[in-house]
Amino acid sequence: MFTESQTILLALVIPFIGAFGVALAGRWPNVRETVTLTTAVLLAVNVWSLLPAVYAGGRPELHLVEMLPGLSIAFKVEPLGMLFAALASGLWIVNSVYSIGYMRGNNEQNQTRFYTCFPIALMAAMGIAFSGNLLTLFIFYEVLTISTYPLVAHKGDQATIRSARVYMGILLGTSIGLLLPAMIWTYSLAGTLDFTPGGILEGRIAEPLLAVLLLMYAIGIGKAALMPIHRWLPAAMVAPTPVSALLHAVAVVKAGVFTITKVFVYIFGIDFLFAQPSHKLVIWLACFTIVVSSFIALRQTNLKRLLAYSTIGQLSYVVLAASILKPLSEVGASMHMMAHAFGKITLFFAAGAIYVASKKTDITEMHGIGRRMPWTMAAFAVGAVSMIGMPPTAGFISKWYILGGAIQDDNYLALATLVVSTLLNAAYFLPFVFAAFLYKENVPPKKEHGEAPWPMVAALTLTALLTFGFFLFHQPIADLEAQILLK
Amino acid sequence: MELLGLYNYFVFAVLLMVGLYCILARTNIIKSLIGLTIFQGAVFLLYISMDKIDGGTGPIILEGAPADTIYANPLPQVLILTAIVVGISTTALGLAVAVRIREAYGTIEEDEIQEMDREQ
Amino acid sequence: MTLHDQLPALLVVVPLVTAPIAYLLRAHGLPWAAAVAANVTAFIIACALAATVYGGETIIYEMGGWPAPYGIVLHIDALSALMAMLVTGASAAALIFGAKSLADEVGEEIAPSFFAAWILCTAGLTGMVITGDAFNIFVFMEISSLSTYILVSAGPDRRALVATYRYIVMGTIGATLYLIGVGFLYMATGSLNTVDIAARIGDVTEVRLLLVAAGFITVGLALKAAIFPLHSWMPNAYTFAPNVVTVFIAAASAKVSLYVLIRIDYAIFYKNIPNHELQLALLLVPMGILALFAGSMLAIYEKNLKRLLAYSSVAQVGYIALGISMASVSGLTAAIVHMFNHGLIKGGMFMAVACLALRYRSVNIANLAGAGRAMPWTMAAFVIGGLGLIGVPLTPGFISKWYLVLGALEKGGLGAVLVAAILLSSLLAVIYVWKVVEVAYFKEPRANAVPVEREAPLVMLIPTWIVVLAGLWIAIDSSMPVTMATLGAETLLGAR
Amino acid sequence: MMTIVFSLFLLTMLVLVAVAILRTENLFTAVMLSGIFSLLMAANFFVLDAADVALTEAVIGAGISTVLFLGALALTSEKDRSPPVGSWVPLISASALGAVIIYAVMQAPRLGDPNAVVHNHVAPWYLEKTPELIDVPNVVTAVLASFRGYDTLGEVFVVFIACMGVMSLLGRVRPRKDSIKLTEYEERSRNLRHHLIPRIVGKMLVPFIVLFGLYVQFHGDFGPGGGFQAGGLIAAGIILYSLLEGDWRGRELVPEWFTSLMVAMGALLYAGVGVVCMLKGGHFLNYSVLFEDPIKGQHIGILLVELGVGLTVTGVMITVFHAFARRGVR
Repeated sequence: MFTESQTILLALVIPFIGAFGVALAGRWPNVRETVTLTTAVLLAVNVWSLLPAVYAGGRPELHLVEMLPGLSIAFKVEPLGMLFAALASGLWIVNSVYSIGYMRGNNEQNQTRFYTCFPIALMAAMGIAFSGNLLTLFIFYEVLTISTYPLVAHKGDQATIRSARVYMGILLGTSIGLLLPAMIWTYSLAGTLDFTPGGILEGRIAEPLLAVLLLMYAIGIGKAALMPIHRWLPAAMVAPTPVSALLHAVAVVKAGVFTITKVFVYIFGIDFLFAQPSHKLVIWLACFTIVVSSFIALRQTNLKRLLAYSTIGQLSYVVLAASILKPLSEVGASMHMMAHAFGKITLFFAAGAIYVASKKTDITEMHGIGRRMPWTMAAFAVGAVSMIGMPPTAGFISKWYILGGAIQDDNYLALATLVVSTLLNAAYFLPFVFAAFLYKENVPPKKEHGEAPWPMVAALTLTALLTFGFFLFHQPIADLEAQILLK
Repeated sequence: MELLGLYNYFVFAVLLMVGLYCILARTNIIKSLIGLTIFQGAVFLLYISMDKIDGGTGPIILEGAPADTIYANPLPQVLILTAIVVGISTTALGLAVAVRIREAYGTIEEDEIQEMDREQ
Repeated sequence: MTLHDQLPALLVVVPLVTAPIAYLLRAHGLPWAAAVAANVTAFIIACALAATVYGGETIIYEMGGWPAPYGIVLHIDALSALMAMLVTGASAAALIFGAKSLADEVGEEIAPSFFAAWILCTAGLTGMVITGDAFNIFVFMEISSLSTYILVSAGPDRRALVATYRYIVMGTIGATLYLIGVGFLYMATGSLNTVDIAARIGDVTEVRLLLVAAGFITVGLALKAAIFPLHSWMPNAYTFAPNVVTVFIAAASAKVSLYVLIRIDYAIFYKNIPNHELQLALLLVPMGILALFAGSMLAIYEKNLKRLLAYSSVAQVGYIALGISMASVSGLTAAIVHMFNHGLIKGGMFMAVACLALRYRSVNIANLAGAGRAMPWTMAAFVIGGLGLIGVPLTPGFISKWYLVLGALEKGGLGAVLVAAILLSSLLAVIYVWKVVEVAYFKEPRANAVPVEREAPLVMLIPTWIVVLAGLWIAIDSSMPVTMATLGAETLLGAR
Repeated sequence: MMTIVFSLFLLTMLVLVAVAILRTENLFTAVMLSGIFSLLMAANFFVLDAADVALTEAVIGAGISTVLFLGALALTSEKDRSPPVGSWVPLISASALGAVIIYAVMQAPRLGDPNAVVHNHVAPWYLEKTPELIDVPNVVTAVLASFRGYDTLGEVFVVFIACMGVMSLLGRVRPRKDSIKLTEYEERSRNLRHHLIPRIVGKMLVPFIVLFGLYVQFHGDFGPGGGFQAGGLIAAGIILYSLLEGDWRGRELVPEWFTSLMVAMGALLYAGVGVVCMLKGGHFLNYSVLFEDPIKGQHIGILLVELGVGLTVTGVMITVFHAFARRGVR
């Protein structure tokens, strides 16, 4: 129906128009929600229509406008971005259904602002996924930060605003303070910022400056939540749960690790970077983050904060996988982006469902809740198993690839970290799941409740199924992602 | 004699210093404005000192004047004619503002005005 | 001569001739209409000139038909055309924007002189931009300064008078220092035409005269451009001037002094005083860095929205000063592009502030609670401007920051310090912009406050959004200002 | 030799007067001293062969400026209450300024050096070409009105703006609540009317001053003088009349609408001449195209623009004076 480049453009235009439509329809909630859902479906159909071409090895391009001499806003779809875009746009449909249940079930204020900012954030995610050069990626990266700020600050009370300030401050601060100069530095070295298979920096920069540049990227891409700049993610948990679920488990955080992977693969170049000793720095940082975040998660009692720290650790899996710089691990990185997305969105959906039904946020109060909400807690258990990395869930597959990469590299630190963190993940998820199903209710709810509204239950069931589905049908995705290693 | 030939410029420097000091150190607005006229007057002296030539006369070429008459340089004079007019314009505007300040605050001492603004 | 040949002169002559006519018009609204007509015409002329010099040509127009260096010539190249567009565009936009708000703030009796002064302010600024004569710059500087004093003094608060007085004193000192510098230059070279001075200055042996001339000119212009720590006159002048006047002077007037600074330092001194590059850097780098931090910190602690933006201008001028100090094509390009972009950004933001002030009758940040809901379009314009100050991509601030960092990176070790300073101060900008955003969007209005329900009128909103959209357009396709700025920078550095 | 001694004396006096201005606490004294300062400055300019500038400085610096200061003093206060010791900033800035200037001028050519660069580049061209191209004896007038006529146009607008500024600041007459009665108003604005001798002598002077002003205006091509000086002189005459007869009589003689018209028309006349030059196919302010004979064109052009200058300056000075004077009686 449309040419490929038109499809790329539509991936940006559809959510943009959707946002306008939502704003205009603000007075009639039913119309507004219809607009949201329609936009989500249209976007997903549009994005998925690119899949066959990319799978077949095509790389659709779109050159929009020359922003600075020699630097354009340009798009080029490659497997990594295709995966990210397909993932985010697909889950948006599920998430929209869930949101409707959540926002209405909770009687939230300012729903129109909420539903207006959401498509903008999705547009930014699409822009990041399809970007053809680092400049374009950076632009949409910042759009994503700014468009999610109103979502995080949604509640508007003092504590929320303070958290939102942390969120905004860290993300803008790292990106402008480190990522932007790193990018300009790269440009002044290479004269281009295009994502090129094999990288653009080979032979243009040497140690120790390379170490500086690498760290500027690793830390400057704050959305990847490497320690010590992870604090924005727990802070973002003040947002309504649909935001945490789609944005702070999928779109925003994945944008971060996606950017890191893109920079390693297409800016530095895997082979070039592997020859440099300083790439170990990122490995150490990622290992440190995985272990420390797991320990912090152990001590959390607020369910959403626990999930946030779990996310921090899981993101570092992706960074670790990407920075091992072996073919298997690069594929593993992209696989884990997807696997984690299915699992974590399920967990957040469940957390939100529990909140809407029982108004509980603290896991010490949730003993026995599995009896009241069997569907929800079953889905939660599936997500938790996937986080730990046990079969038959998605987490197992991706962890398998990452382990393979670590073995290829004889990287014992990475191996040890993976083993330790698996144990720790089990240590903070499993007791809670057991308590929810087996213990007696310790804190009676304020009023009797069963499951959350049906759209929410449907959504979380679907994502839990996807977590299984990925385990069974991951091969095509692995094939697709293997293409990123071709020069 | 060499230094005497630069006497004009030294006076220029001193007037400039007196003028600037008067502007910055005095809190009285009218006094500062007088300082401003001294400051500008000093610059007139700098320019006009440049136009003089030994044995010369004003740059008015009358018929029948001997061909070897030396005339002073007309350009600095033209510049300063305009600068004088700028000076009086600035002064007039400054004085008008001073009058309005007096009407609004009851004083033309800057420190007192500052005090009143802080209280507000 | 065809009309096209006369355009350079008409750029100044049209406003000059209109001003006395506007002064004589006593009917309601007519002086404003005359001002709009003159400024729009001037803007069209500026655009036509820009189109003519876009390829890198230079137009020389001999006033009175006398050739340089004996007569005064107008000298128009890409750089001056860009600045002329900024000045006339800002002026025309602010006037149209102010149709309603000015009638509100400026009394009927002083309207003729107010609008005549406004026209002459444009004429003075464009005159400074396009002239090729060092003394003529002084004359037009005085035209613009004196008329700005009138505009500022029309502010409704009595503190406007004190602000005007300080502005007069500092402005006159600045102009006089400039005049002394020109005097020394004349003493050393015997000429006033900038091109001629540049040609003759190489033979001058009295280095002290040149050095001090450069010093006086630079400091005098820095005073007029409000480069920290010579900015003391500026925050109050911006704060207490009528809101629409602030739009104009914040967007255009300090920029023109910076333009003259660039022009004279690079066209005349750069190649002809040994180590001038170093001297310029020694003066401007500390001033610029201090400006970045002092301006941002003062803005963070400021409670009055207009003064907050004024302090932010102090910081933003710091960026321009840093760009100028770099003495490289990318540094100068950054400085010039940022002059243009900052004009757009600040103009748009002060327009939004004027809209807020119209409805809220206050520019205290604390009183603006709930503005995000009551005036969504106005606040959206403000936020986009604020993002521009931070330098977020898709705003014009990003383009300038890009070139600034690029220029700094060429400087090696010192460059890293500059990059750090530039980016750190961008982050400070996040704080002061977000301070306003949080109050406007997330704070509930005080119980005893008069509720504001209405958006600003369309006559104000539309120009505001035209400026905002122009900024966004520049941010996405920056080729127009960047091409002209690069041309200008290359010409100044002698690379062309 | 005599001139050198005289000039050294004048310069030293200048410094002394400036220091005295700084030290005095009575503003009235300071203003009178600044009048003296301007007169000394004018004398200096005369010694330095700059008759035009000397005349201007005497009329505008010593005359009008002093009157304006006095007018402002009457409306504010006569005492400078600045604290005797301020911060160190002014002292340091002033000293630094002086030191830098002295550092620089050590390389300046000595006074009157015929080999100085300024005398050997552009200036000789003016002296040489003026008789040929413009043919007026006073080269200053030629440069002022033609070679650098664009600057002078700018100056006219500067005074025009000053006039508008003063009018917009002081022109709005807001009568107080306890509005004074007409008789009292006359009483207060009678000024020097009851001093018979100054009044008679002064009044006799007025026509001569105005006449001299007109002479300076139209004789500017031949001798020192021109629009600026003439404007200042004529205005001084009217101001003297107002001082003697009372401000309102002065305004009766030259009403406000008339001075406003003069101000605007003078500026318009100057710019208009330039526009006519453009319409006739020349550059802006190129008077040569006004007539077939370029020299005649230059003559007429200079005459007209000088007239414009004179009109504006006269109008401005009178308007500004009246604005201050009228503010007093409100």
